[in-house]
Amino acid sequence: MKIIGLIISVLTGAMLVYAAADFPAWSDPSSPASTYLSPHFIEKTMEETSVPNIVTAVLADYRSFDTMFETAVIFSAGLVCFFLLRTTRRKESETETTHYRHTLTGVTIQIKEGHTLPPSDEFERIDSLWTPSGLIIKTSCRLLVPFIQLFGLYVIAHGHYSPGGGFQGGVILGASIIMLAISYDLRTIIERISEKMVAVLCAVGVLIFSGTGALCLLLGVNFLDYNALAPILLVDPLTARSHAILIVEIGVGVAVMTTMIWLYCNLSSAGKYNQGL
Amino acid sequence: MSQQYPALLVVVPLLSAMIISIAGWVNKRWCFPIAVAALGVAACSSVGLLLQVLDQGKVIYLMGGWPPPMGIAYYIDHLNGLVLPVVSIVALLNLIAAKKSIEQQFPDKIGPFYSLYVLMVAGLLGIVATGDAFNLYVLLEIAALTGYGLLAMGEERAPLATLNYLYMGTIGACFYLLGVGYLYIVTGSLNMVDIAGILPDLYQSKAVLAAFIICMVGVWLKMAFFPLHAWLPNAYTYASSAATGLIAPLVTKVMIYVMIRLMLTVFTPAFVFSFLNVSDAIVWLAVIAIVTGGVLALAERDLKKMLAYIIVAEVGYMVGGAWLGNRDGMTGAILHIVNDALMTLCVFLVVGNIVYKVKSYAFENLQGLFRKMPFTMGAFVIGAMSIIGVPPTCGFFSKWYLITGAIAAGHYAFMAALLFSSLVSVVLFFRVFEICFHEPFSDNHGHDHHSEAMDEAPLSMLVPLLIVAATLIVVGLYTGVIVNQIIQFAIPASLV
Amino acid sequence: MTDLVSTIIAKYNYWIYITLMMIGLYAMIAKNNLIKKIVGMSMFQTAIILFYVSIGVKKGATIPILEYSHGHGHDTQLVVHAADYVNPLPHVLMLTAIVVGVATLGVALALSIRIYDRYNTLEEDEILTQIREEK
Amino acid sequence: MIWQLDLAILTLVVITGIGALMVKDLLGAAILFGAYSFMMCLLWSIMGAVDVAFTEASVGAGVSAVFFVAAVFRTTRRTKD
Amino acid sequence: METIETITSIKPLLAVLISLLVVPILVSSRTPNVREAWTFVAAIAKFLLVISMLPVVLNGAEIVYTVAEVLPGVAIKFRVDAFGMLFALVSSSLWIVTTIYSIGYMRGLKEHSQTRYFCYFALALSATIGVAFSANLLTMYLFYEMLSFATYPLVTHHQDREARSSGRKYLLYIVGTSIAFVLPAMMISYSLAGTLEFSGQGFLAGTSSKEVTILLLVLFLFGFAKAGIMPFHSWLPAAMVAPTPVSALLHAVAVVKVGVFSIVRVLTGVFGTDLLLSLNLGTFIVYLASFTILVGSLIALSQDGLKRRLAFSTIAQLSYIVLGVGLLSPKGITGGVVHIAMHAFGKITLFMCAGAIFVATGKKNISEMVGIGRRMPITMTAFFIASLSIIGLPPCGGFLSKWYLVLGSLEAHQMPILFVLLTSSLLNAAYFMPIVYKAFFCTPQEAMFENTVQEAPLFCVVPLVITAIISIILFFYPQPFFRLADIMVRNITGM
Repeated sequence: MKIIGLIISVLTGAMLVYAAADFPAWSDPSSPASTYLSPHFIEKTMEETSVPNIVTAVLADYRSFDTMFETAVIFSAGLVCFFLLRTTRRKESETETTHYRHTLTGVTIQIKEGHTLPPSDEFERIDSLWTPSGLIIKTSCRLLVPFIQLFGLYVIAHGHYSPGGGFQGGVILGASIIMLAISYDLRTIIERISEKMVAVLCAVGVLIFSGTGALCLLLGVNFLDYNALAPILLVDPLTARSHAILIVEIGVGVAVMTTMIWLYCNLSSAGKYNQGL
Repeated sequence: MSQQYPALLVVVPLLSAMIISIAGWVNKRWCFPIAVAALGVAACSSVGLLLQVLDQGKVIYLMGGWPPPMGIAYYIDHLNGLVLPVVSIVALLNLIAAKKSIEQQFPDKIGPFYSLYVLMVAGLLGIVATGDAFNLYVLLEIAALTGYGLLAMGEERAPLATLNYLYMGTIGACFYLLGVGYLYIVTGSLNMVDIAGILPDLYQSKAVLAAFIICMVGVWLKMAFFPLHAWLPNAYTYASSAATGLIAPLVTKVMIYVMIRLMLTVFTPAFVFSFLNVSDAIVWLAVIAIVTGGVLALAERDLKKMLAYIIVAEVGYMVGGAWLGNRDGMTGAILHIVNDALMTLCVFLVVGNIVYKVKSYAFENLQGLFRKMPFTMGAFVIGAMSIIGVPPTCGFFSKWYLITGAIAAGHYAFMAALLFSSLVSVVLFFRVFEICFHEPFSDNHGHDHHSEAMDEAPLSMLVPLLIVAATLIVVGLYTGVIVNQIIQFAIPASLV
Repeated sequence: MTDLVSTIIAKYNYWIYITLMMIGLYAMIAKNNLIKKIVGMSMFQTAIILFYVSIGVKKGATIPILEYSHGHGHDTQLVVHAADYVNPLPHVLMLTAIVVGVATLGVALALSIRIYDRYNTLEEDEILTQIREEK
Repeated sequence: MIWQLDLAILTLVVITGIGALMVKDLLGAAILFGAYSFMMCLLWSIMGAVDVAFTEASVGAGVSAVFFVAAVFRTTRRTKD
Repeated sequence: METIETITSIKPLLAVLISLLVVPILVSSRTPNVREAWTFVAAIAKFLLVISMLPVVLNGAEIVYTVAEVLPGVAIKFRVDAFGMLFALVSSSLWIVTTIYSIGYMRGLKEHSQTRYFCYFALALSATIGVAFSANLLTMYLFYEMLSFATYPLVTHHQDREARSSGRKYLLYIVGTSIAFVLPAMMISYSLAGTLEFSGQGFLAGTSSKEVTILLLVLFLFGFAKAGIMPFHSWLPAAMVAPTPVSALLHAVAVVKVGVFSIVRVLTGVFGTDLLLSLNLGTFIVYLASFTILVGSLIALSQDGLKRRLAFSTIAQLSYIVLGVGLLSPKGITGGVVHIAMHAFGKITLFMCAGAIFVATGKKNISEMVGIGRRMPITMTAFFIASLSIIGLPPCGGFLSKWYLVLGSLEAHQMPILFVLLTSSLLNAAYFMPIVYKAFFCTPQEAMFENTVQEAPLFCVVPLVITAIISIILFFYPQPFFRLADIMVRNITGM
């Protein structure tokens, strides 16, 4: 297998090297890629969409159809992970053992299934494999998370003017929650954001995007032609484009954030949702 | 609304996939009706599109109102006008047929399953409809990802088989993406028609050649063309029957469509057949694919894997036909996309019914099925006849065009391979029929034979199956119409 | 000789991308461990992203954000020269490709967890031996 | 753009990439892969692709690495190659 | 050459479909009586439809109906001409007889799955009529294949190991040859001529080189393996595991005759007599057929199983037809074509006799049938008449066709053929007459049966009596068949 792999990759590489000889020189301003389509985008974006970040404009307007499916790809990844991993029923052989720690002494005890711990404030439930107890980590994460989330919101909202947008912002928001899940434990997160909410929000995010497009369609123009939204948003058509881009970016953000959480929950608990990383 | 068909085609399934996903958390009973409605709308709009294409030629739809090459446009011509209804109708029929087995197999994951299913159909329809090379990649990935999910939920070995498929599929898609990148670097455009307009000046460029080769290899990987077919049989065999019913008929066929689209529209026949001189080699590969597929199928002792290897052989038919470099061969390849999708659906629905009732598809468990499930087996016979290529089932007519193409191109090995494959199919299917018909043996000269009563699959599985079986014959009889009214216009006049 | 060197230097981004791609491809085919294969797959994808980003580079150009139109008054007199900004289109495409990459990664990892649950190993040869023994 | 820096990072990308594949511990591979992604992200930001770099920083170096670690945690660190 | 008047009518399609239409009724009917009544109705309706077209054809006109144009220049199309009419007449009339016989036989033996049996019987008849009325090679191929598959469940009716292996052999030969030989030959012809429509003078003339023509001829001759030309004959004895009515109709009439019918059609309609004459290919066909005739007859001599002996006799007799057409002389073609009818009536009688014996006594082998004439005099008398017809002795129909074959070989100046015909007639006599002799004239000690008359059920006996009588009648009134053959010969020779 190693030899076959070597041969195939060398062959591919050789062909690519051979073809690269015909490429325009690197960073050549007069290459076809830089002279054919991109000038239009660079020069007309402001006029046509009033969004200074060309990447955002192209992403969410000129090629918004791509981006819509990109969001759908992310959604389907979350859904596939859920579909593959999530187990609601346990195998017969497995009995669940829950672990508790006595907060004062640090003694850990196991409780077999069927038994219960007498109600007491002195015990906290912990994971069997991983017992995060670092006070420093917990506290600093707790302090950091609001700022990270604020930054994430900024990235989404400010995507028109600076690098970033729904996708990056969504990942940051998702990462903040994942960070919380790592520093505390998975249960804490699931108590705050239920699985159902994550799953529904994920679909809602994509729905916001495609729904915006479908709304244009209902208003009598082509799919995703944001101009038609002007009467609804109460602005002129050009600004409507800019606003609509914000709307879809929010949709992307919601979808991506929740998918990241969903993926993490499923992967780190192998679909059992009892204990995570 | 009629000018919005191209958008409805893709958007309605996409939106409903989300709604189904939400409905799955609220009330599972809503999922199936929404899915059927969504695919119904898609099927209606695809048929509407076909009628529009027949009426006015090409239909162009600008996504977001941006004119190409700035924005993404959907181009519907006779080629994808023909393939779209096939994809949507096959998906719809399988969805209806699969309802019971989905409920049987994934009782607590109905929502995600339908959602993935509909999303995958949206992806496949998008691949066929799009006129943008990069958009095709995105849709390819959406169809692939959802496909992995659907395929991996099956028997114990399904995840491993699917992971292998995932590796291969990712390499394939990445190769395609790389090829598009090569095209972009030399042309600066992503729109297929636009690229085709720029390319003729660049035929000498090594980058264009490399782009073509990389794209083709990528697409071949995804369609499981001969040396790259290893992932297919396992992935299809161990999956649930609801998933294979969708994926086996459509994915390879859609990839063949992509190949033909690249050959005809993007690179144009002038480049593919006249400038490059590789047709012969690829037809030979197709010959090997057909023969290997047949021989490997002979070695299998279970129905689903046997059919999976037949798909490998069928892919050889279509690739070979498309690469013969003449009109008849191309006609045969395009016609076979339609026919093969239908007949693969037919046989896989049969497998679905058998699995639903017998819980197995190994040969030794198929005994006495003719008595037990006469209608299912009747449809199986028709499907088998079509794969063998017996008139008036549709399989014969595409084979006819492929063979005429082979004769016209003087490629007698390809013709021999097609005939060989027909003969092998006879052996393959009659081996199954013998088991279903004769066994279990009784010594009393067959007099007290098969006392078991009839035990057919439920109506909701049977009716779609019978519709498909009837369609095989109807399509066969209307071959003349399909070829003269549609396929003839799908092939550029430059290809003689 | 100088010719060769200048060619190499002029396109070294391309050479690096090809190298990375070869490494990724080799890992996907030859590695035995499923997770290693997934790492290879991700490298393969990023290599292609590198290629695309390299297409977009333009000498003497800056990032594709029109800086002097900050705020909401779109000044109509504003003239933008295409040569001043790098090509934004590959960036857009690659945003999508990255997303696809992470989605594939998630699915692949989910599959490998399923496989580990079943066979208790991630080595392909060990899994295949187990399958053969079961038969 | 400083080409020396560019070259140095490109080399680092290759080194971390090979390292991620060579190391005999999957957790190490996951972390090295994160480093690889981060190098990639630097490279792209040098090339002016800020949005792509931003995304890669958050996805490749961030979330992907976490996913890898999560998966390794759920399976095993052991690897033969 | 005179132009042939054509009439468009849906009747040929109806004649084909009528038996398909009754299949759902057969499946859904619960009681055997209703089921058999419907089969009977279908058989008669089919026969009447065929008969209703007879006057038109006798007037020299043709009936044409196009179903669908499936390929450029090729349609699924029916055309009723004299030759097809002759064949349709024979097979549809014999279906009625066989239906009666089937009822008697199947009930007599209490066979299982009778509904399936009647359904596939009807399907097979559809296909046979379809072949008879097809206007082009594609349509013919369609129905030819349909017949192959429709008869498979009939051949393997018993569903035991023997049936399975015979069925395998049957399919291997029949479907294998048709896909491996006929299909490519058809494709090559199509790519050469651009059409597949049968025409009086053939459509290949002037389009192909000599080598290609020879190749095509060989492919077609061996491709239609149903005709049992050696070496592709051994499916026929194997298929004798089927219930006797199946053997009777399908292996003495429908299947094998479809094979020779197809060969004759292709020789006249695709190649055309002129092309074959100009390349002197007739001789090749004739010698091939002669070989099959002699070898088939010799093997028949050594068979003990009655049905197997009849099977080899069939193989030999079929080649008479091919031989007749291969002579390429008007008289020879007439003889060959009429032999389709004459042999059909004779052979079906023989098979039905074999079946009747099996139903009444359970005996299959000739060596066990000594003295059976005393027990089943009617059956054995019919057997005697039919064997006279096959041997070619007056006063039976077989004499006339053989006479024309002799005339034809004289006309074509093929003296060796005369010798072949003579020898084979002697061989025919040698393998039939001992049976009859042993049946009637044996010493009481030798007799294996008690000396009481005990015939098979009435349903079994009546049909074979009818066909035996028809064999005799055909000697005196052969006009319809000869007129049809004449029209056909006029068409193909242009005279």
